[in-house]
Amino acid sequence: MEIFSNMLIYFVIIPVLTLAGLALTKNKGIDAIRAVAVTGATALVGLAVYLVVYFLHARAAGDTSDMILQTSVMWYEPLNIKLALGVDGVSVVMILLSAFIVFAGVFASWKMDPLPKQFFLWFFLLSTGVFGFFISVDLFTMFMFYEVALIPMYLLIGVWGSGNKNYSAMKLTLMLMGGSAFLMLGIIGIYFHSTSTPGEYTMNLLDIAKNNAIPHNWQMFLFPMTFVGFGVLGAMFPFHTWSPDGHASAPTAVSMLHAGVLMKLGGYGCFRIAIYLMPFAAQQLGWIFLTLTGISIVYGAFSACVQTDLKYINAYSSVSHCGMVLFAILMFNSTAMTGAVLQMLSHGLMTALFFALIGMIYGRTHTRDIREMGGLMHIMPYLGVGYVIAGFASLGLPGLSGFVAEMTIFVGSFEHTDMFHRVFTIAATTSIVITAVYILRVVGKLLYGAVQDEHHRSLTDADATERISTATLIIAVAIIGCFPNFFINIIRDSFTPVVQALTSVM
Amino acid sequence: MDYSQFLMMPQEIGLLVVFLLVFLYDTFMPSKSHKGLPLFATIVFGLFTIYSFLPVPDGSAFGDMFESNKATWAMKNILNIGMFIVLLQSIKWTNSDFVAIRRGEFFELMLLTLFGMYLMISGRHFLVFVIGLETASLPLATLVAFEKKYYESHEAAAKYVLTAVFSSAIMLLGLSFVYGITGTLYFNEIASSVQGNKSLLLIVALAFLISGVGYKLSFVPFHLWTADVYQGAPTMVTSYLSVISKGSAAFAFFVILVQVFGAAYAPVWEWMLYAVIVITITVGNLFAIRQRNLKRFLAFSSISQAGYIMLGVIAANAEGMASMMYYILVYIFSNLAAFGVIAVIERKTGKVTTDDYNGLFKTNPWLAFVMMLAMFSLGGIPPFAGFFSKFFIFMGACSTGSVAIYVLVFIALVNTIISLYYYLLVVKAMFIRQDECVIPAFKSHWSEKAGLWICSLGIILIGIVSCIYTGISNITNSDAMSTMFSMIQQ
Amino acid sequence: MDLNLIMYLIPSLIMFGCGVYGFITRKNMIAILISLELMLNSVDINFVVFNRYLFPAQQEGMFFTLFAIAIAAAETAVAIAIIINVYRAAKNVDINQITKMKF
Amino acid sequence: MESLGNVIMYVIIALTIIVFSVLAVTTKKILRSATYLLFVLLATAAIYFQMDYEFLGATQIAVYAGGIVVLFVFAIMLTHKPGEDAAPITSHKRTLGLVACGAGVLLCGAAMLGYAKFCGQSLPSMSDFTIDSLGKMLLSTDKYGYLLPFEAVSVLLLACIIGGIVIARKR
Amino acid sequence: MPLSSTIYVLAIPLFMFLFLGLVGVKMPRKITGVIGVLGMAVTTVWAYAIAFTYFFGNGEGQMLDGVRQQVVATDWTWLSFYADKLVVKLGVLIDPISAMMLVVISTVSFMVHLYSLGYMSDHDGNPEKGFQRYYADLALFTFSMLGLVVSTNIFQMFIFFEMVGVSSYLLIGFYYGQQPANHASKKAFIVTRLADLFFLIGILILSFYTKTFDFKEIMGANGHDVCNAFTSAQGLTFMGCSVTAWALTFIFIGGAGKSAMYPLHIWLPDAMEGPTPVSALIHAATMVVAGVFLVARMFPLYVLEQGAMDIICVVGAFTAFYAAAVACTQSDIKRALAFSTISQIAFMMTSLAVSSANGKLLGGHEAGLGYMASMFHLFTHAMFKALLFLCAGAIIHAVHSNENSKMHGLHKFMPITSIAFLIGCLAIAGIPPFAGFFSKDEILVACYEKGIGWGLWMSMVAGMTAFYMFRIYYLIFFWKKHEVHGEHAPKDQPWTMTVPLIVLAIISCVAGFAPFGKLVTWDGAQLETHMNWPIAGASVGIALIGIGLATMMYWKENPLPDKLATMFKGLWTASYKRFYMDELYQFITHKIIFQSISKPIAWFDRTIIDGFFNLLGNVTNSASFGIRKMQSGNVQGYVSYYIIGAVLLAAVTGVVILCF
Repeated sequence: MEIFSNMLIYFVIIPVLTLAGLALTKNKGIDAIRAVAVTGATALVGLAVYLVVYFLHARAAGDTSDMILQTSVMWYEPLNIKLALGVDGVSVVMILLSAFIVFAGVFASWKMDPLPKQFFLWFFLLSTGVFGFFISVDLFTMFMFYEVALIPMYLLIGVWGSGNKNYSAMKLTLMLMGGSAFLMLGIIGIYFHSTSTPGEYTMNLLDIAKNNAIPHNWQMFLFPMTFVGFGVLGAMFPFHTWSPDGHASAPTAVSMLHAGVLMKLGGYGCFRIAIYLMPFAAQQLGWIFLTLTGISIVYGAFSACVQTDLKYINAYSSVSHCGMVLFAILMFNSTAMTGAVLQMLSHGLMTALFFALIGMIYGRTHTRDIREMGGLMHIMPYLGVGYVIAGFASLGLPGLSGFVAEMTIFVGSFEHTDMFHRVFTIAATTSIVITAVYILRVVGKLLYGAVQDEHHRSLTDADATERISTATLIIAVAIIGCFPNFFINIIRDSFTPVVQALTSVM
Repeated sequence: MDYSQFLMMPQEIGLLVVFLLVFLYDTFMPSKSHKGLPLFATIVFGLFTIYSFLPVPDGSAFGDMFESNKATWAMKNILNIGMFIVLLQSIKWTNSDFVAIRRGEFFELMLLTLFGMYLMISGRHFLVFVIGLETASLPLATLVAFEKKYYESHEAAAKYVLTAVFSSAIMLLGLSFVYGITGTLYFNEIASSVQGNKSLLLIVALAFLISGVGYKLSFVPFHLWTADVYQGAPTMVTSYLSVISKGSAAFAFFVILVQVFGAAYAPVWEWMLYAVIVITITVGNLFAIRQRNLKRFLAFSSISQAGYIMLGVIAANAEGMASMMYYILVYIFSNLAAFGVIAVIERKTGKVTTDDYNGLFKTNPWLAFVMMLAMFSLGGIPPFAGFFSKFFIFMGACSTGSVAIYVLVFIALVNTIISLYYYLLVVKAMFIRQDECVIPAFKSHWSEKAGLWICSLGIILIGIVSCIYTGISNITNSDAMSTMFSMIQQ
Repeated sequence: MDLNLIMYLIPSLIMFGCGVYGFITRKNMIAILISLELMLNSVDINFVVFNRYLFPAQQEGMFFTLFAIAIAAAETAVAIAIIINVYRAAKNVDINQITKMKF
Repeated sequence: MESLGNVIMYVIIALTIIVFSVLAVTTKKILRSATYLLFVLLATAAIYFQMDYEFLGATQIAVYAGGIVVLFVFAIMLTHKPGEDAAPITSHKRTLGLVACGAGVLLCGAAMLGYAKFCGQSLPSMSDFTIDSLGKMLLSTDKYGYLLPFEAVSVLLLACIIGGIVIARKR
Repeated sequence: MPLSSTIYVLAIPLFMFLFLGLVGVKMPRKITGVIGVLGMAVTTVWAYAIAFTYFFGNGEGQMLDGVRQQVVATDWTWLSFYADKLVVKLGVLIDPISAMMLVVISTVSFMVHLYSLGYMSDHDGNPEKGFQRYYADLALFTFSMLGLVVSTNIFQMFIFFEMVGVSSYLLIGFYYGQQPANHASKKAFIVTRLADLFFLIGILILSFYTKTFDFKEIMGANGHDVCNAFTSAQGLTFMGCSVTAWALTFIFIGGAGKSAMYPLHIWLPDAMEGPTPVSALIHAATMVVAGVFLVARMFPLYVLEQGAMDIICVVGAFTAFYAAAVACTQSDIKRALAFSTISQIAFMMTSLAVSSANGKLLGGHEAGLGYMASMFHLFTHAMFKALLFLCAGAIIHAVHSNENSKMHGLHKFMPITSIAFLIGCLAIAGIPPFAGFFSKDEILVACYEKGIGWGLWMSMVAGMTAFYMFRIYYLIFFWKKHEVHGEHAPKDQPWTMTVPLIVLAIISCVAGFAPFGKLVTWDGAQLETHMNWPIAGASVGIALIGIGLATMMYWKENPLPDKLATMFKGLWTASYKRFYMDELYQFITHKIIFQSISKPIAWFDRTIIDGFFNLLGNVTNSASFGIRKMQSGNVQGYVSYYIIGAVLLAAVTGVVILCF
C-alpha cells in the first residue's frame, strides 16, 4: 500500500495501535496500561522529532514544494474524497507540540482513577484526531479528524471531571459541535465551488487553493462559516464561554490536551482553510473578526483578573492568548502569522504546564479556590517554581516561549499602517500588562504569603512522574524561548502561499 | 399472458419461497422441534439474503408496473441485511414464554411485510404501490399487538391501525385526484401528463400523497402515532418499524417524487418537502429531548432522522439518491444496534428508561459500549458510519447548488446539535452516572450478541470502508438511472 | 339537466368529510372504523366516476376500486380484530381507553 | 341531456349518501350507525351501476354490504351491551372535527371546482366492457393487465388472515 | 583580553544562575554562597579587564582619530521577524558607557555578593532559608543587567529590561512568605511592565520606520549619522507631533518606569521590602539607572527630537524635587534612601535632557557636557548609594528594624558603619572632595547652560538632598541615646559586611577624580571639562546650608522637628504620605481596573454571554415542553393534526405557487 510508505500515516497508526494495545489490557492491570500508554506517547514524540529532522533535511535539500511528504490515496471516489497527507512547517511544529503534550499528559494522568484503561482509550482517541487533523490536506479527512478529537472530550470530562462536570461537558461538546456545524456547511460549500469545471470538485485544499475558483459572493458566505466554525474552538469572543467551564471541570490531562492542542486546531484551521482558500473574503471581512479577536484578547485578560478558581483564570487567559493567535492570523502577513504559530506552540505548552500544575495542586489540596490557599511555595517548592515559570512564560518573559511569540505578533501586526489595525494592535499589546496583573495576583495569593490552611502543611511535593510531566513542558517552553529562530525557520516559508494569495486579491 | 415476466422479480419470488418454507415448517413440523423455527427462519433468510445479492435483470415487467434495476436491487439488499439482523436478534425473544406460541406467525408476518416493501420499491404503478404499502403496514399492526400481556401493545396496535387506515384514506383521495387529472396510474405516464399542470388540485393531491407516505416516514405533523406505537410495540417490531419500514418508504418516496412528479413539478414538491423537513427535524428533536423511555426516545429520534433522509430526496439527483440509500444503510445498523441493546435489556430486566440505564457501563460494559456506538453513529460522530452518512447526505443536498438548500442544510446542522444533546444524555446515563446502577450484570444470548456484533462492525466499518458508498454511488450514477434524473428540471 | 362529473364528486366529498368528522368526534372505536369506511368508500366513488367520465378508454379507476374494496375489507378485518383485542383487555372500546401513552 | 330517470336516480343516490353519511357519524346509537353505513354503501353501489360497472357494483354489495357491515355488526354485538348509548361528544371535539373536516372539504371542493375538466363534463359513451374482458385483464401481464396487483393483493389478504389469527387467538 | 571575550562576563553569571538554581538547591547553603561570590569575583575581574582593554588598550577599531569607536564584539541572530530585514540579534556592544557600566555593575554586584554572605545569615553565621535561591537570583540579575548594558540593539535592550524586571521581582519578593514583600514585588513588576508596554510600542514605531533595531544602523557610528529612515520619519506627524517624537517619548516612558520617574516611581519605595543588599544592588546602583542608560544609549536620536527631550527634562526636574521633598519626612531609612535614589536618578535624567536644544548640543565647546555629567553621576551615585544602602543594611541587621525611631545614637555602637555612612552622605550632598561633588557640579553646570531657571531649581534640590541625607544620618547615629532592645547590643557586623563598606567608601572618596570627560562622552571624542567655580561654590554653599539646617534640627533630640511638623501639618503629612501617589494608584487599580472594568467584564461574561448560550438551551427545552400537548395520546387529536397539516401544506403551497 502506497500510503503506508508515508511516515505521516504513522501519526494516526501509532495512536490507533495504542488504542488496540489498551483494549487488550486488563481493567485492573494498571502497570500494563501505563506501559502501553507511555510506549505510545514516546513513539509519537520520537516520530515527531524525526519528522522535524526530516523536514529540515528536505528543505535543506532544496525541496521547496508547499507541502512535503505528500501522498494522496483515493478514498471516496464518487465524491473525489482522498486520504491526502502532507505537511508544511506549520503542521510539523504543531505535530511536535501535540506529541509533547500527549507525552506530558500521559505522565500527568499517571494515577488516574477510576477506570484508567478507559481514560487512556479516550485520551488516545483524542490524540488520533489531533494528529490526523494536522497531517491531512483533504478537507473531509481534516473535518473528520477534527470531530474525532472533539467528542472524546465529553466523556473525558463527564466521567473523570470534577465540579459541575455534567453541565460543563455538555456545554463544551454542544458549543464545539455547533462550531463544527458551521464548519461543515463551509466545507461543503467550498467543495462545490472548488473548481470552475463542474463535476471535478475536490476536497484537496492545495488543489482548491490552486484553482482559486470560489466565487467572491460565495466566499463572503463561506468565509464567516469556516472562520466562526474554527473560531469557536479557538475560543473567539463571544463563542468562548465553553472554555472556562470546560477547563474547570476537565481532568488534568484533558485540560492539558484540550488547551494545549485542541484549541490550536481552531487557529490552524482558520488560516489553513478559511484564509488560505478564501483570500478575497478574508480581506473583505477580516476586520469583523479582527475586532472580535481584539476584544477576546483584552476581554479574556480582564476577566481573568477577578477569577478565584485557578482553572477559570487559566481558561480566561487562554481566551486571551488564543485570541492573540487568531488576531495575528488576521493580520495577513507572514511575520504575524509566524507569530501566531509560535503563540500556538507557546500557549499550548505553557497552558498544558499550567493545567498540569493546577491538577497536581488540586490533587493535593482538593480546592482550586485561590482564596483558600496560600504560601504553597513553602510546602511544595517544585510545583511552586514550576507555576512561577509557567506564569512567566504566560506573561512574556524573554527566554521563555511567550515572549518571542507575542513580540513576533506585535511586530507583524504593526506592519499595517492604517488606523484600524494600529488601534487594535496597541490594544492587543496592553494585554501584556493585564496578563502580568493576573498572573502575579495568582502567584502572590497561591504561592506566596503565609500558609492559609494548616492542613496543607502535611502535603508533599511533586513525585517522579509529575516531575517528568512538568519538566518536559518547562524544557520545551524554554527551548522555544531561547532558540526561536530554529522554529521560525521551519514555520515561515509555509506562509508564502497564503500571503501570496492574500496579496493577489488586494 | 406471459408468466416469464415473473422472472423479472427473483428477489420477490425468493422471499416468498422463504415465507413458504417457514410456513411449512410452522405447519408441519412436530411441536417438539418447533423451538428451532426462529433459528431455521433466520438461517433461511440469511441464505436468501446472500442469494439476493446475485445480480438481477434490469428492466420492467407487467407492462411497466414493475421495475427492476440496480437501485431497487441494492435497496432490497439493504433491507434484507436489516431484516436479517432483526430476525437474528428476535430468535431468543420469540422463544420466550409468552411469545413462543406465536413465533411462526411472527416470522411469517415479518416476511410478508417485507414483501410489501419490495413492492413499494419496485412498483411503478400506483395500485401496486398502494398494495405494497398496505401489505407493509396492515400486518405490522398485528405485529405491534404481538406482546399480548402488555396493554400498551394493544393500545399501540389500535392507534397504529386507525391512523394507518386514516392516512391511507387521505392518500387514496390524493391519488384519486391524480388519477382524475392524468387518467392513468402508471408512473411513467403520469410523469408526462402532469407536465405544465399548475392546478390547485394537483397541489392538493400531491400534499395528500406526501402526507400518506409521510405517515410511514413519520413526517411532522403526520408523525404523532410514531412514539406511542414504538413504545407499545415489542422492541423487535419497533426496530423493524423504525428502520426497514422507513427505509423502504423513503426509497419509494424518492421514486414517486422524482420519477412521477420530477418533470416540471419539482419546485412544488420541493417547496413542500422543504417545509416538511424543517418542521420534522426540529419538532422531532424537540420532542426527543424530554423523553425518558428509550423506545419513545428513539421514536422521536427516528422522526428527525427521517428529516435528514429527506435531504437526499430534495436533492433529486444521483448524488442525493446515493447518499439517501447510504444513509438508510447506516441508519439501519445504528438504530438496530440501539434497539438490540434495548431489547436485550428489556428482555432480561424489563427496564427501558434512561434512568434505568444509569451506570450500565459498570455492570454491562459491552452493551453500554454498543449503545454508545449507536448513539454516536446516530449523532453523526466520526469515525463511525453516521458521520459519513450525514456528511454525504448534506453534500448530496448541497449538490443542487441552490442557496435555499444551503439554508436548509444549515437548519439541519443546527438540529444535529440538539440531537447530539439527547444522544449524549443516553451516553451520560450509561457512562457518567456510575454510582446508581440498577441493571445487574448478565449474559446475553448468542444470537443477540451476534446481532450486536454485526451492527457494531457495521457502524465502525461502513464509513471507513469506502467501497460501499462507492458501489451505491456507481449504481445511482449509472446510465440506467440517468433517465430518471434527466426529467428533473432544476 | 346534465349529470356531470362534479355532481358525483360533491356527495363523495361530503361523505369523505363526514368520515373525517366522525373519526375526530366519535368516542367508540367501532364508530371510528365506520367513519373510516366512509372515507375509503368516497375515494372509491372518485376513482370510478373519474374513470367513467374522463377516461372511459381504459378501466384503471375501476380496477383500482376493485382492489381498494379488497384492501378495505382486509383493513377492516384487521382493525376489528385489534379493537376486539383491546376490548378484551379493557372491557370497552372507548377511544379514551387508548390514551395511556402520551407526551 | 340525461334521461329523467337517471336524474331522479341521481338525486336519490346523492341524498342518500349525504343524509346517511351525516347520520352515520352523528347518531348516538352505534348499531344505527352501522345501519346507516350500509345505506351509504348501497347507494355507492347504485352509483357504480349507474356508471355501467355492474361487476363492481355487485362486488361492492357483496364485500362491503355483505361482508364488512356484517363484521361491524358482529363486532358491535361483541363489544356492546344492548341499549348502550354513546356518550355525548364534547363541544371541544366537535369544533375540532368541524374545523378539520371543513377545512379539508373546502380545500378539496375549491380545488375540484377550480379544475375546469371536472365541471360540465357529461357522461361519455364507453366501449363495451364485459365481464369477460374484465377477467382477462385481471390476469393479463401486459399493459393495463392486473396480474401483479392481483397476486399482490392475495399476499396482502394472506398476511391479514395470519395477522387476524394471531390477534384473535386468546393467548 | 580581547573584547570578544566580553561574552564570558555574561556567561559566568548565567551559568551561576543555572548552576545555583538547579544544582545548588541540593548543596549546603554556605558552599553555594561561596561559589556565588567566587563566580562574581571572576566576573568582576573579567569586566575590569574588558573595561581596561577598551579604555586603555589599542585593539583594532577601538580608536579612530582620537575618537573611541563602538565595538560590536559579538552578534548572534536570535530571532528574525522578516527573513533578512528585521532581525533581533543578541550581541555585545562595547562603547564608553557600556564599558563603564560593566565596571559599575560588576563592582557593586561583587560587593553585594560578598556582603550578603553576612547579611543573609543570622547572628551565629548560619545562612537563612532560601540562601541558594538568593544567590541564584542575584546571579540572574547580574547577568540581565550586564546583558542590558552591552545590548547591540534596542530589542535586546527590551529583552534585558524584562529580565532585570523579573530578577528584581524575584529578589524583592525574596521573603515571599511576608505579605508586604509579596505586594511590593508584584507592584514593582506591574508598574515597570506598564512602562515596558510603552517601551514596546516605542520600539514598534521606531523599528517600523527605521526597519532595524540595531543601534549602530539607526544612529551610525558614534551617533553622528542618524539613518535616513529616521530623519525622513521625522517629517511624518501624528496628532501634531512627529512619529519619531512619539516613539522616543514612549521609549523614554519605558526607561522612566525602570528609573522610577514620577509618576511611575511608586514601586521603588515599596521595593525596599527586599533584602537590603538587593536594594543596594538593584534599586540604588544598577537597575534603576537602566532608564538613564536607555536614554543615554539613544541620545543621538533624542538630540534630534527636542520635544521628547523637553518632556524628559520636565519630568526629571519635577521628580528630583518631588522625591527630595518626600525624602525629608520619611521615617523608614530605606524608604528615605529610596526617595533619595529617585531624586538622584532624576538628576541624571535632567542632565541628559538639558544637553541639547533643537538638534544641537548645548554648551558650545562643552558640547555634550550634560551627557558626560549624567554618566559621571551615574557612576559615582552607584558607588555611594550602594554604600549608603549597605550601611543601612548593616544597621538593620543589627537592630532588626527599618524605622529610625528604633535606632538613634548608634554611632557609639557601630563606628565603622557610621563613618562609612557619613562618607556616603557627604558624597551625595556634594561636598568636595567626595565623588558626588564632581559629578553633581557638572550636572548643575549643564543645567545652567540650558537656562538659569533649570539651574536654580536643581541647585535647590541639591540643597534639599544635603538636608535630608543628614537628617537620616543624625536620626540614625545621634539624636539621642540608643535604647538597647533584646539581648544583643548592636555592633559592627562581621568582615564580610564591613569590607564592602570600606571598599565602597574609599571609592566614594576618590571616584570624583576620575578623568571622566576623557573616557565617557556621547560621541567618543574626548571632552575637556573645567571646574565652573562659581557654580561649584554656590552648590557647595547650598549643600552646607542644608547640612547646617539638618544639624540644627536633628543633631540632638529637640522638639523643633515636631513643632515644624505640626506647624505645616498638611504639608508634612502629604510629604510623609508621599503626596498620596500610592493611594491614587490604589484607586486606579482597585476601583477602576478591578471593580469597574474586570468585575463588570466578568459579570458580563457569566451573565450575558454565557447567559445567552444557556438561554438557547432553555428556550429549546421550554419549546420542547410547550409542544408536548401535541402528543396528547389521543388518536383523534393525532388525525386532527394530520388533516390540518396536510390541508395547510396544500393551501400554503397553493398560495405560494399559484399566486407568486
